Amino acid sequence: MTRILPKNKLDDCIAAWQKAGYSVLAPVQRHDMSSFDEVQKASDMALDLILTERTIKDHFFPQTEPLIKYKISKHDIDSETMTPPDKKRIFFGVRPCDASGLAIDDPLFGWDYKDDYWFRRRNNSVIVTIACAEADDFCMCTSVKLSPDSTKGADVMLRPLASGNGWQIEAVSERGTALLDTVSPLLQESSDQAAPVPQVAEKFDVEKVMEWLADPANFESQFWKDISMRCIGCGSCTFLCPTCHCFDIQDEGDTYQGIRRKNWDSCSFALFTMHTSGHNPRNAQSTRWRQRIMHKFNYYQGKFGVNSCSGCGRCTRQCPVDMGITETLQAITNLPR
Amino acid sequence: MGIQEQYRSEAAALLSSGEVKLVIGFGPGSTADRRRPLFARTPEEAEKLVLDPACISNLTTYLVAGGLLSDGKKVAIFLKPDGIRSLNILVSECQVKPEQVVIFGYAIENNEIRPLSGRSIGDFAEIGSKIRTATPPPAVQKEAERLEAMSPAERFEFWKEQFSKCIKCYACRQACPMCYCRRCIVDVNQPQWVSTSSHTLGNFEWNLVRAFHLAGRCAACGACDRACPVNIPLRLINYRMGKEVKEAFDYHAGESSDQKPVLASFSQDDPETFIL
Amino acid sequence: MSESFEPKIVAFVCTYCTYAGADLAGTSRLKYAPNVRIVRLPCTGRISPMFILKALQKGADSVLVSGCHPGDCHFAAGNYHARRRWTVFRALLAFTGIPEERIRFSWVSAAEGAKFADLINEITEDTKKLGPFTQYQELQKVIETQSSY
Amino acid sequence: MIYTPFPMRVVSKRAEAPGVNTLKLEFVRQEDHEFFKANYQTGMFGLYGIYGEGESTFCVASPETRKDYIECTFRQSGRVTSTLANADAGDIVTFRGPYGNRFPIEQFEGKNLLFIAGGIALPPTRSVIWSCLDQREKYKDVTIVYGARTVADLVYKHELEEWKQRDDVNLVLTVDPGGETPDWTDHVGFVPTVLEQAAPSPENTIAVLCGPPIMIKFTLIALEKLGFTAENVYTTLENRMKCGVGKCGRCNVGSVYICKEGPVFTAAEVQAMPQADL
Repeated sequence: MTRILPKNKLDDCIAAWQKAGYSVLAPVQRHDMSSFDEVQKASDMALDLILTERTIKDHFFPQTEPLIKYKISKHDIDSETMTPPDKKRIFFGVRPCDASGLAIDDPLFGWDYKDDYWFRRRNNSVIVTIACAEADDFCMCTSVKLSPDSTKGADVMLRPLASGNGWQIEAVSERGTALLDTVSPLLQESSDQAAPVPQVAEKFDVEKVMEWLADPANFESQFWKDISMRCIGCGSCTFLCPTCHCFDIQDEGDTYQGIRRKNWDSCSFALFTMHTSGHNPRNAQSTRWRQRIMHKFNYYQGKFGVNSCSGCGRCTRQCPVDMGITETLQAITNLPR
Repeated sequence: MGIQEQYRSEAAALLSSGEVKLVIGFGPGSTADRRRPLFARTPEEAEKLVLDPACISNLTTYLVAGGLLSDGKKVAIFLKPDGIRSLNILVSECQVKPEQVVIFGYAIENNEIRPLSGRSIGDFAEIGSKIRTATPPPAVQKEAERLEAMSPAERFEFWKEQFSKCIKCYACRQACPMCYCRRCIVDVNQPQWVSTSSHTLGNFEWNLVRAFHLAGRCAACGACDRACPVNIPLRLINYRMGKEVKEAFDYHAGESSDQKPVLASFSQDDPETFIL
Repeated sequence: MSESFEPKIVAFVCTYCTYAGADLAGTSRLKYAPNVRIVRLPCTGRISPMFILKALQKGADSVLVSGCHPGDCHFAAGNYHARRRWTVFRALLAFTGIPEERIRFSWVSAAEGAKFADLINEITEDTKKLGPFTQYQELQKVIETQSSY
Repeated sequence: MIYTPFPMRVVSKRAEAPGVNTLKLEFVRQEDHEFFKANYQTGMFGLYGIYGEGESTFCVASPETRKDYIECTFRQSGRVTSTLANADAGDIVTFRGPYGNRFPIEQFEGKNLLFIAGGIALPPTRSVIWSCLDQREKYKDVTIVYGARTVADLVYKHELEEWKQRDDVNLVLTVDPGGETPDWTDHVGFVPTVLEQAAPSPENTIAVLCGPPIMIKFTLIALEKLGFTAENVYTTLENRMKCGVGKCGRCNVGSVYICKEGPVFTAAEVQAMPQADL
């Protein structure tokens, strides 16, 4: 016997959570795009999507975030630090890869200097993961040692029932337990079986890849030039990535007032590392693509003991020229040793 | 011999004779229905070239990227009619020397590949002139007309929703063969005309500026629209701009390689009904 | 709209004709609405569409763009080029839902002080009828607030 | 919040060379000053900014022995530095920091010190120089080799004069060939060449080297010839930075984040980095 959340109780669940002060965010399909947004009822949710086009990262590390509001007068400057709202929220129906992405980025935003813009939102959020029932050609969680039913980054884990009538529900963190307490009357005990987890084939050998990347002799390999020839240098792979976290800080306003903002930035852009002098340490697209792969599968591992990739496959799925991490790592796996 | 095989062997011959340094074509993609750009430098690599109705990208983008043609050597490229029109525009704007480009032309009709005869841009005058009588894709036209029938406030709402999705990844710009500026206006910071933040207002700025820069220069290849990861219907704006230059100035972008860029030229009789 | 609404109008004018025309309106003691802020530029050919967008963003309720009559451009053809640009830009603004009525274009020569005064009065009246331009300002407000979650 | 800077008041501005200025800044708020005093050590950097333009990264040019103020010296080149260069006494600018690591000057005690700097790279070196000169008794011989393209491009001219007068400092000045003025009496030649001629002994000596990449490259060769080991040569690196605290992801050279693990490295550490990424 396991506890289940019947599908027809989802509306009541949402109402109960809202009453407890939470905003509920779930996958939605709006204006020709799927993303996480606030919902009021179960029918607002697009839970059948394999994966939303946008990630939940958007709600922890927004694409543009005001940091400081300033007003400039003749000899004085007023500034006011802006902080994220202290608002409790539930992310319902997060895929395991997206939830893992949050857990992967936690150490980065926390090492030495704590980024409260991230952590305030993290601490106010409960992640309700739903294990995948389906995978597509681009999914690659198993290749990065995760799985379609991984609980990494989750507070509550749901497994869809084979009958399609609901989910097995299980709290996997204290925050998750507290959340389930608010809806315990709506949960039932049942012996319904969970639907089988989809088979996601391993597309590359990540150990082999990491070994190759760790060899300094390969840093200037012709491989990087060949593999990135067709990269057009846009930022779609980085902006849609659940773990990419690079940003820019920009002042925006007029002569007298404005806002200093933290905006997404991408290592794909030439301007990302360009010095004012014109010198650019990463002056070719191949060096920028190398940086992205090295950062994810070598540097990040060295700093935080984990690869900065959760295997969602969005980079390949959305790439205008059909590139992506999968192809590069497959090619590295298959390089003659 | 099918057209794919014929172009493969011609490409291989061009490479082995050294006439071209590179062939830009298509290869198999990561799934059965995807094709990806393929760069062949040797006759052996040319054997991997694929040509079928899934080859829809406009490869001209690569001609103006990274100083590819700056060494004066020749390059061969697979182009559909929209690609040929893009090339016409690039030539008319002095970005590409026509003698440096060998064209493998093809058209996709009823899900079949048809070869276009000719190898240099001059051989495709007919493709250019056909644009005068061509009808825009019905779906695009219909959607644009639906928008135009709206009140300005409704249209604003529509674009506000669409542009609010923009993440400023610049995939539209990078995929576009016409966006070859060494430094895009959004990357200029003294002064910073276009804000780099991707809030809705900044996204309006960016998308309007790009649309304006493309007015009369867009070959309607749809690269930006396909590249957009958040599905903003850029095709609609580009269609509307194309329609405007057509109606106001009888100008068809990409018609020939010696036409004058529409916004860099003028006629004394240009319409000015709106000027007081 | 309420009586008290005083529109802000930004006029981008070329220095050789319209600016001189505005000057003439002043020296001729012609009375015209004080709602206009004039930005003088060397030529209408210098007027980037960005100027218009920024003016609307920063609080203008209407924009006037004005220069020499065709054939009179100090730089021979600047206004011809500008005319083409405006045609296209107007279409773009209209298509993205920014009311065309708020962007006005005119030719005002150095001798047409009276035309300039009339034009400003007319635009001011029209804009009063249209009411304040709030579409962009609402977006501006969104920028200044933190995301709601 | 970690991206909120300290307001700073400009005390004075000094023109050093064409396009190069030094700003002396004091803290507006006592608590910010206390924080700085508790944390600043020579070699660290900060993000200097001006609201409305942004922030720009350069070193703290004042030594850790003088923490009443911050001095920064910068070349006017981009949006932020151009505005900073126009700041006047009394204006409010911002400072975020101090960030990064430091020169381990307590390990230099009892040793000879050799400072080598080129052009606008004297400021980071100057921070160490004064930190050591202010406790002169702890160190043995001090040699400073400084070169610039032209005489006009030499920065801190008044301090160069002061060091020249001191008999406990050996100052070697040079300008690139063609950059000398008729009354120039010091060396003419590139820093590596002049350094080789001066031939300081590597015995019990620490070298601190700052300059443009090309100068670093050839000076390292010269130092090696003189018998210095890469472990005894310290340098500082710089890259474009936005956050300064290891988050924004752009300043790394290979796996090394300049903002957190740097900016001070030994030549041995720099040599271990992927050279293509520098």
